[in-house]
Amino acid sequence: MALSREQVAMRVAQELKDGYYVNLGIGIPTLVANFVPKGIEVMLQSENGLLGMGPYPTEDQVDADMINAGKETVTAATGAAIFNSAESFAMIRGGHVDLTVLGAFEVDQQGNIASWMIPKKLIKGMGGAMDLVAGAQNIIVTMTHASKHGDSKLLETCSLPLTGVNCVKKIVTDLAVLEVKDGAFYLLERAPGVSVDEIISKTAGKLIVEGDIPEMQFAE
Amino acid sequence: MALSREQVAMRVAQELKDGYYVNLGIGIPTLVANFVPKGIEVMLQSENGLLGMGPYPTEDQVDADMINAGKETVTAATGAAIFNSAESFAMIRGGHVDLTVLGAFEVDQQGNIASWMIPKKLIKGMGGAMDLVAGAQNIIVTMTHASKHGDSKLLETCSLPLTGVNCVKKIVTDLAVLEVKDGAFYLLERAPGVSVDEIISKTAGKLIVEGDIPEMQFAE
Amino acid sequence: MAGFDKVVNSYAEAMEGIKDGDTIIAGGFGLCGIPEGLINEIKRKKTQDLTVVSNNCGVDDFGLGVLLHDRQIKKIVASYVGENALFEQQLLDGIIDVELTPQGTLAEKMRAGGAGIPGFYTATGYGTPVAEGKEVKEFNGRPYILEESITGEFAIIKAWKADRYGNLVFRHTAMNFNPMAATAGKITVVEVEEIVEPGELEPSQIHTPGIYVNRVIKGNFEKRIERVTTSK
Amino acid sequence: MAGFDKVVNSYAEAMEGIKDGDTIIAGGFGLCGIPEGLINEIKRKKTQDLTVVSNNCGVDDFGLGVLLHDRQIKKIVASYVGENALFEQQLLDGIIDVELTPQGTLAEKMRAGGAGIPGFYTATGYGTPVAEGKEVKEFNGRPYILEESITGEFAIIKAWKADRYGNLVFRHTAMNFNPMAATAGKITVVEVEEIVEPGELEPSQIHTPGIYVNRVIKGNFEKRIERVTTSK
Repeated sequence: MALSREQVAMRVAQELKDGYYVNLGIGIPTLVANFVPKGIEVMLQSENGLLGMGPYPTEDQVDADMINAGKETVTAATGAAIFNSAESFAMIRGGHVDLTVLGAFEVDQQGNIASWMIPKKLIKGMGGAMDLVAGAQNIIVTMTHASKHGDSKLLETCSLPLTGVNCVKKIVTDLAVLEVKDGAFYLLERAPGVSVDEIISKTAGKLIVEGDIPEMQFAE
Repeated sequence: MALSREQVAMRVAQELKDGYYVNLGIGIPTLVANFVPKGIEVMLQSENGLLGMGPYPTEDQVDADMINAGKETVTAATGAAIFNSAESFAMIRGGHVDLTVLGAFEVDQQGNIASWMIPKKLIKGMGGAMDLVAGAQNIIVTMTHASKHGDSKLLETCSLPLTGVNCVKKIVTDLAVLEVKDGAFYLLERAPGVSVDEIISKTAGKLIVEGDIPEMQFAE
Repeated sequence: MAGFDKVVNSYAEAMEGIKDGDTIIAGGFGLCGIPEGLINEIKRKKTQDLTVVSNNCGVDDFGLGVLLHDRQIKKIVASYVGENALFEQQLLDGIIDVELTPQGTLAEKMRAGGAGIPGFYTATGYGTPVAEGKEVKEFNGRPYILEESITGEFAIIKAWKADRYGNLVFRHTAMNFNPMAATAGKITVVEVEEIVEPGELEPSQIHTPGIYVNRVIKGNFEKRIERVTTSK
Repeated sequence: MAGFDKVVNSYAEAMEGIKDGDTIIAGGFGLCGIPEGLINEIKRKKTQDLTVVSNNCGVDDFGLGVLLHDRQIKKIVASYVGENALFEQQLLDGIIDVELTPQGTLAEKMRAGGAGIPGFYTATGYGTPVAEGKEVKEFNGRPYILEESITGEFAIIKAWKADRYGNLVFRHTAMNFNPMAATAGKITVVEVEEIVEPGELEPSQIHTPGIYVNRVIKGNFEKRIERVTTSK
């Protein structure tokens, strides 16, 4: 069965390593923070200028001057640092963030990503997404494998305006975990109860299936 | 009679305006701080990262962590700001410093300046001088009009490796005040008791002398 | 105004000299850390044909969004304008021109503008619509695009505290774009919560040195929050 | 080392992994704000063929100058090397190579290295020996030269205080090149006067966020002064 949003976040959280500085995008990526494995510490970077983002504030802690990149009120964790936006993106562009998790409309087999614009429909702007995908050494994209209408989001070539090129290394969808390399999607894991055939049918780009594909494992 | 070092500094100080941010180079330029006219406030920028340089410390105020660009121990004036060297040169390169005063080996009639290197003799490095002359809107060069051997330092073309091009606007020497424009030195003032003929004889570059050249005025 | 005292006492004085067609660099991220009173003064003055450089354009009735009602903005350079329906309408109607710029590139363009760096290379946006018409150059085998710096006639800034010399300290994430924007204005005007005397701010803890600041005014801030999110 | 605790307890650990031929970016201006113990550890390890990027090269018997005695430095990138007779001699003898770089350009090259900006344009050095072999481009009618960023295998930094997460605060003008150098090392090692617990440093007053820092060690500093100048 397709994973829930929480389960996608749980699976992504398994990619975290102790001591990682992580930037989590809006949506499912934000949920990853709730599933950090035991014994592992990560520090969250928010691109408006906060390293060490804490939980949401209680009602009387709410402070208009303390927000995250999603413009939500947040707190600063113990040991946090706050800085200006040029410094924040120096950090991002310079490759100092260990992992970036973000959503997308489409990814293609070259590792290109489209996540910010649907011509004539959605022109809100790219925010920090282009900097994040250009700067991160390690990018995980989370999205549903296919649209509501059943159209695959893993394509041979992205159809929408790009956010970045040759940058996506790993994709966690509601159906599968895939690696992007050598111009193809490599199927690594499938969601519990989801067949390889279903993944094949919903992957428009070149998909490599080698050997038995294990089911994702979730801790109890 | 040729001006003393102090007199050159006094004459330069007449160029200061209230509210000026000023960078003073090593040597005669440093002395300018001693002659700031009454009723005028200036703030001294030191390119290692100090805006609002104060006087030298008393013996028990000496602090190894508080130095100026000449590596001398200094103090911070009231209202000073301290910052890193990239920020300091952003300030300089970005044209935020109102006036830069520095010494030179040679200046030529194009406003080129040579101040940092004498091939096979002196190769200490340019420090911040190239940034200062490229960034300042307003540069005054102080130097003796001619060398000890009588060779003019105001040339048609600099003979030494340059520090910057087309940047020097004004020169205060021990003999004269000159403006550099349209490919020539314009004589503005002469030191008390120094004849125009002497200045002509000690200026190798193209010198324009228009009308009566007044003597420099020094307040009592 | 003698010496380095940059405090002005009226918004009229604070924004004196702004004129039709000017480029205004504004600090702030969303509604956080925005110079509320300076924006309102621009609205009051009805200055037209402005180019506004700011990460966002406020919301319909707050922040830079208030300049949309009288169509004061001709062009905006921003990274994200998604919170503003009026903006989107004016964009579709062709009343306003928008240059969408990645957030980090925008921050760096402002910094470069203030720092006398006319252009820099970045991988951000390479291969995307952002790269169109821009020079591409390879460094160590990777392609980068040339981005040019931004400066403006005015920078409008929100800080927490200023001393009379214009040294600034920002509070929490209300810092955001303000320090870079402050360097990129020909005239930089700062609206603050508190004005202190020179010497009260620790020199090495000043975020923006006064050399970048021309005018300081004490404001009153609503500090509207876009998304109040709380935990129990 | 678990989580974000970056404190190490020996100089050997602090400089572990440095090898012949490495590029070392060093903070400090003259003898002010230099990582004395880290430099001495490099001397002790006798690492050879180093490229050192630092505004200055210390003096004959202190700071980076101590690395000259055993000819550990192959090349130095600096803006001013005038305080060091041994350096000048090795330069004349062809033992050491020097790339003189304007001070502001050097600071910006380090910052760019850390910030993922491979190159930037500056007017500094145009028309001088510094511009030789460099690309020239006009912006608004003025010529600028292209300068490339600098990174190194190691950055060695002196800070005043660090918390265990590697967040740094510098003291007075001992800040100088340290913050930029800290961003430009693949491994950044910081020698500090005091180590504090996370949370003790005010977040918005941290000069260098811990993300740039890999190792922190508490040092003892002589803090030699190059020119003691006093007034009565």
